[in-house]
Amino acid sequence: MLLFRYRAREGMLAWAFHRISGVAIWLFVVVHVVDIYLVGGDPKAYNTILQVYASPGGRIAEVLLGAALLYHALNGLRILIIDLWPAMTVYHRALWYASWVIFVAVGIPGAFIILRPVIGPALGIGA
Amino acid sequence: MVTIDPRTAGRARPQGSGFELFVWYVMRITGVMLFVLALAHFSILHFLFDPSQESATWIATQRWNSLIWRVFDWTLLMTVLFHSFMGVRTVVIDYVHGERPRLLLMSALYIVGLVLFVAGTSVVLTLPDKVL
Amino acid sequence: MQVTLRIQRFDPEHDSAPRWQEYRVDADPMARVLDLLHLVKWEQDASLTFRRSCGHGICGSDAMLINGRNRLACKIRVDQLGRRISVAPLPGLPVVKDLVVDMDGFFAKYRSVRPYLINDQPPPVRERRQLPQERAVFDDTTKCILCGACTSSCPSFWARSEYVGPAAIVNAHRFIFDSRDEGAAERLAILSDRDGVWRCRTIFNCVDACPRGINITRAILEVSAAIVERTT
Amino acid sequence: MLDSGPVIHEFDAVIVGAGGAGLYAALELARDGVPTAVISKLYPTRSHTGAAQGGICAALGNQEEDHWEWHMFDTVKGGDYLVDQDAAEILAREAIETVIELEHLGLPFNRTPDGRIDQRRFGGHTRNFGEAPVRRACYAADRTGHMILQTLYQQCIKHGVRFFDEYHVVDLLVEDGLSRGVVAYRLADGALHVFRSKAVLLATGGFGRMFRITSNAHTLTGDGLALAYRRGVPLEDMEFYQFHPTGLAGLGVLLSEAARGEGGILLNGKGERFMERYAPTLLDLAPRDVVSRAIYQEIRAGRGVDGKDYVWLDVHHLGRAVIDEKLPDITDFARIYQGVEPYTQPVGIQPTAHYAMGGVPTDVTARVVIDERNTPLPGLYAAGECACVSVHGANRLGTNSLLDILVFGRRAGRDMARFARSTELPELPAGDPAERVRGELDALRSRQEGEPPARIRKELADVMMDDVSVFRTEETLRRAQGVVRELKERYHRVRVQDGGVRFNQDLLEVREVGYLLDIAEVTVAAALARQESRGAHYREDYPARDDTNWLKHSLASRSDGGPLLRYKPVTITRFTPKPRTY
Ligand SMILES: Cc1cc2nc3c(=O)[nH]c(=O)nc-3n(C[C@H](O)[C@H](O)[C@H](O)COP(=O)(O)OP(=O)(O)OC[C@H]3O[C@@H](n4cnc5c(N)ncnc54)[C@H](O)[C@@H]3O)c2cc1C
Ligand code: HEM
Ligand code: SF4
Ligand code: F3S
Ligand code: FES
Repeated sequence: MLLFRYRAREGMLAWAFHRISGVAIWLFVVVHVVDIYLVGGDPKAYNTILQVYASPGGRIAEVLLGAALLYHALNGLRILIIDLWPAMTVYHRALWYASWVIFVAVGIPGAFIILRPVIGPALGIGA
Repeated sequence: MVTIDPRTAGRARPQGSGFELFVWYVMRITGVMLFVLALAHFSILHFLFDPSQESATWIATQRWNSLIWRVFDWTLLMTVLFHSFMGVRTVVIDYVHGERPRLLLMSALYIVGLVLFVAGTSVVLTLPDKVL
Repeated sequence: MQVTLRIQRFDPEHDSAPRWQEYRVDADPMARVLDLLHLVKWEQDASLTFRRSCGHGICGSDAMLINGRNRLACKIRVDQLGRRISVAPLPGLPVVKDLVVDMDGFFAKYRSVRPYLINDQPPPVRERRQLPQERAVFDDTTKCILCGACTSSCPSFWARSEYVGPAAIVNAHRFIFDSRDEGAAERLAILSDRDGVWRCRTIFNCVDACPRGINITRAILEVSAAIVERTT
Repeated sequence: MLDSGPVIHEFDAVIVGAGGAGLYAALELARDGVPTAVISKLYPTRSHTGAAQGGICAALGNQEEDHWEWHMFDTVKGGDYLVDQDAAEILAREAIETVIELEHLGLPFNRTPDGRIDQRRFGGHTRNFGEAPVRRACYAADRTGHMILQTLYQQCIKHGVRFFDEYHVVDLLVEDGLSRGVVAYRLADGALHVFRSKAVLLATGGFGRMFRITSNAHTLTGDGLALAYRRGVPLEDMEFYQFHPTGLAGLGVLLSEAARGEGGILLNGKGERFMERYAPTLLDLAPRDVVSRAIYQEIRAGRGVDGKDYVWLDVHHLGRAVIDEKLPDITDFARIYQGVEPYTQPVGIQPTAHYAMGGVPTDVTARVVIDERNTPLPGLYAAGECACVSVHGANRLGTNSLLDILVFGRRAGRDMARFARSTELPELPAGDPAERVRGELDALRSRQEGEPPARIRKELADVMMDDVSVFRTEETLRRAQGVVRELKERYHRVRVQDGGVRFNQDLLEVREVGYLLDIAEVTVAAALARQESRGAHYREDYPARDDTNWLKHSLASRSDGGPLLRYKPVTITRFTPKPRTY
């Protein structure tokens, strides 16, 4: 497949991640609307699902979801900036790196908060 | 010798319906909205609260007891549905070739979108009364 | 220095699929890939087929996939690539033979955007006036040599070959923003169709590939903006 | 394979070559409603017209007073008075309307602050018959030729011209003194196509590939000249070939005159500013032929860089601002092709084979003429670098070639339209019109043993560069004559390695070597005969210009014993020959 034969640079990676994260979040949204529907239809089942969210595996999945959302949101913003202001095309790489800086700055603490119940005891911080 | 009308040399003029422009535009508007709504939603449910504290009752009594939050979540739902389904539509146009498979997939996509729209809306509208 | 050149070969009369062939050549580090191809063709294997003409980056004949990126063979040196160099035809276009691809579709898309001045007013006796700042608006897009490096590097184009592609949009831009031209509405209508500008996902492969240094994405976005402005 | 019969097309006009000359003619015909085909061995936008940077001259007077008479004078003097002055007058007069029309067609010229076409200075163009430099060159950044080529191609698309891209014309159909069409080989599938046509225009460009170091494209192999020559048309003034002083060492890629115009200087291997010795007043800005000769003398005296065959062009003292703004192409080329940084380092340069003043003889309506009395060959036209009108005489001025291809390309188109309306479609020669070329191509293809063509091509380029370039003597020319004859002999045993039919470039390249050999032979013969020095033709054994015996054009026709030389007078109307000093 051509996508793998071409040596990607920043712009292409940014797009590939954007697309992958977009589709991943979409899949989650589909599931999520269904589970919200259960709140009304079958609250018990819903509560069980919430258990899954709260489990260690669920928390890791949430971190991944959050990462996808955060990346997609930041890069989406980058695309919007470039769209609205075509002169910014010159700085598209810088903007991408900037979005990674924010991603790390926000994402690491965020992941920590979500994972605290899982990794907290191991680190001795408590849940 | 065929005479060629200079103005049509090359590709015939395609019929732009304006739909693509509409999608492009709304993708961007919903994108901005989602930047606020989706990130806020995620932060509230994961950073302010934690799934371990949440339950169906909690949602019905705490979160959706005020109109503001219902409006918020309903807006989020609409925005995300439009944005993500139109996003996936782009992906389908890109990778699914052939008229029939594409038509099938697109129809499925739109139907699922519609179902989710109805389901989601009904939950947001009716949920608190049901649970209480 | 010794260079290993891997070339994707395809002989339509004998091969059912492209195959890779390796050649060892003794090359000056300052030599260009085009020189290496000539070395192979003139000294080892005369059947190796590729297009080239000017030899210095102005005719657009020899765009190809070199070490995984689209470039002009006459504009990239051995010392920029290393001892192992792979050369393949432009991706996403039908291969005719070896490194030669079928460019007819590419040119048809170029023609589809009305790439010529449209102005039905009778011209004045002398030149039409155009201020330097009016000309500056489309200066960048007049540089295009129609090499195809951009369009064939674009993942949107690979995914959907109906996409009109960056090169055609660049050439539409060149006229849409020319103060002497009156065909902008017509071109914008063409470009706002499903396979027009909206297929661009701002991937920037085109900009990285363009041997003329054209800011293609910017041109595309300016065209999108013009469509938005006109319709809303 | 090649056995199926040829495909036959019928057009009122057929144009061979899609450079500036061919496209302007095609546009003129299409606007006139004449069914026209353009056949080109390259996609039109790949033509070498696109490589021209400097500009195109016309006495518009947008920047300062200027008159077409001044332009005409400069052209005549620049050509060392071998110019046909009736043609030069047309060139200088029609330059103005041609450039204005280009603007109307959409060409994005650089502009003056009030929006008119901007003009700048260029070597050899002067005010008031040689008084001082004048701003006459119209330009579009450093890509004037590119913009001309694009604009004309775009207009041809607009007007529905039929293009046959990647078709090599391999034969002209001339019978009983009448042009009847051409035979072309379609690269994609190896099929032969016969184009039956009332009028045929040759616009195939130059043949710099005859020399080792050249600014010309790999595909400039003199096809049009050789094909006409093989069909009995003489070639005019072939001894005049221009070498541009500043080609990138080893490659020949052109560095524009602007480098020296802005103050760049030439240095030899010892770091001496050698032009002080050759042209004490004009120094590095002396005319192209003078500077090229000076560089060659330094090299021959062992003062090239490291004793090699190149010298330095130094611009570093101009400062980054000037270099960036005024000389972008030079910095670009030097960085890419030599890995040199012109801000701080000198660039290696050597004279590079650049432009053919000679070619297929034509009259001022671009009709091909076949003898001293200018008898036309009905239906056959030539324009552009492959033609010789002659507006360049013994040496072309910068910017005059783009002008030539357009003015006479346009005239060709007009006269072809007139001719096409006045005549019937000619009969094709009886039998299979493609038979002759088919035989030649099949012979090449079927030969199992033989020498690879690359070697012959290389030896030809070497001998032409070493013995028939800037300096010539009886001795070097005789030597070259021997070598070319031997190469022609060997060419009969050359072998094509690629036996396929689809996109068989190998086959066509072998054919191109054959064209080069034919015209190299003519060049050498004409140079050997001309016992004087004039413009680009410099004979060390006859260093002076000799108007008494040699103020005449040479015409070389093909014969079994080699080229046969005849001469025709130069047309002189306004300016009588004077010594050429600057
Ligand atoms: C680097 C460079 C810079 C220059 N700068 C300037 C300048 O600043 N100003 C100026 O006035 N002049 C300049 N010149 C000279 C000028 O550009 C050329 O002389 C001129 O462009 C020639 O145009 P043409 O139309 O005759 O041929 P070309 O543009 O060379 O076109 C030849 C055409 O013939 C076709 N062809 C050839 N053989 C065949 C065949 N067998 N069958 C079918 N088709 C064939 C080719 O495909 C091509 O389309 C420059 C030249 C060079 C090399
Ligand atoms: C949070 C803020 C978000 C922003 C700012 C944003 C922005 C964008 C933008 C600008 C695009 C268009 C990209 C392009 O045209 O190249 C896009 C595409 C897309 N978005 Fe979002 N988005 C956000 C959230 C989401 C969410 C929550 C989802 C999923 C539920 C999503 C799914 C998609 C998909 C599937 C695409 C199509 C991807 C593609 O075409 O490559 N987005 N987004
Ligand atoms: S825009 Fe650049 S890459 Fe694309 S065809 Fe033109 S010159 Fe080539
Ligand atoms: S690579 Fe393709 S997606 Fe747009 S920015 Fe360039 S055209
Ligand atoms: S050969 Fe002309 S661009 Fe490379």
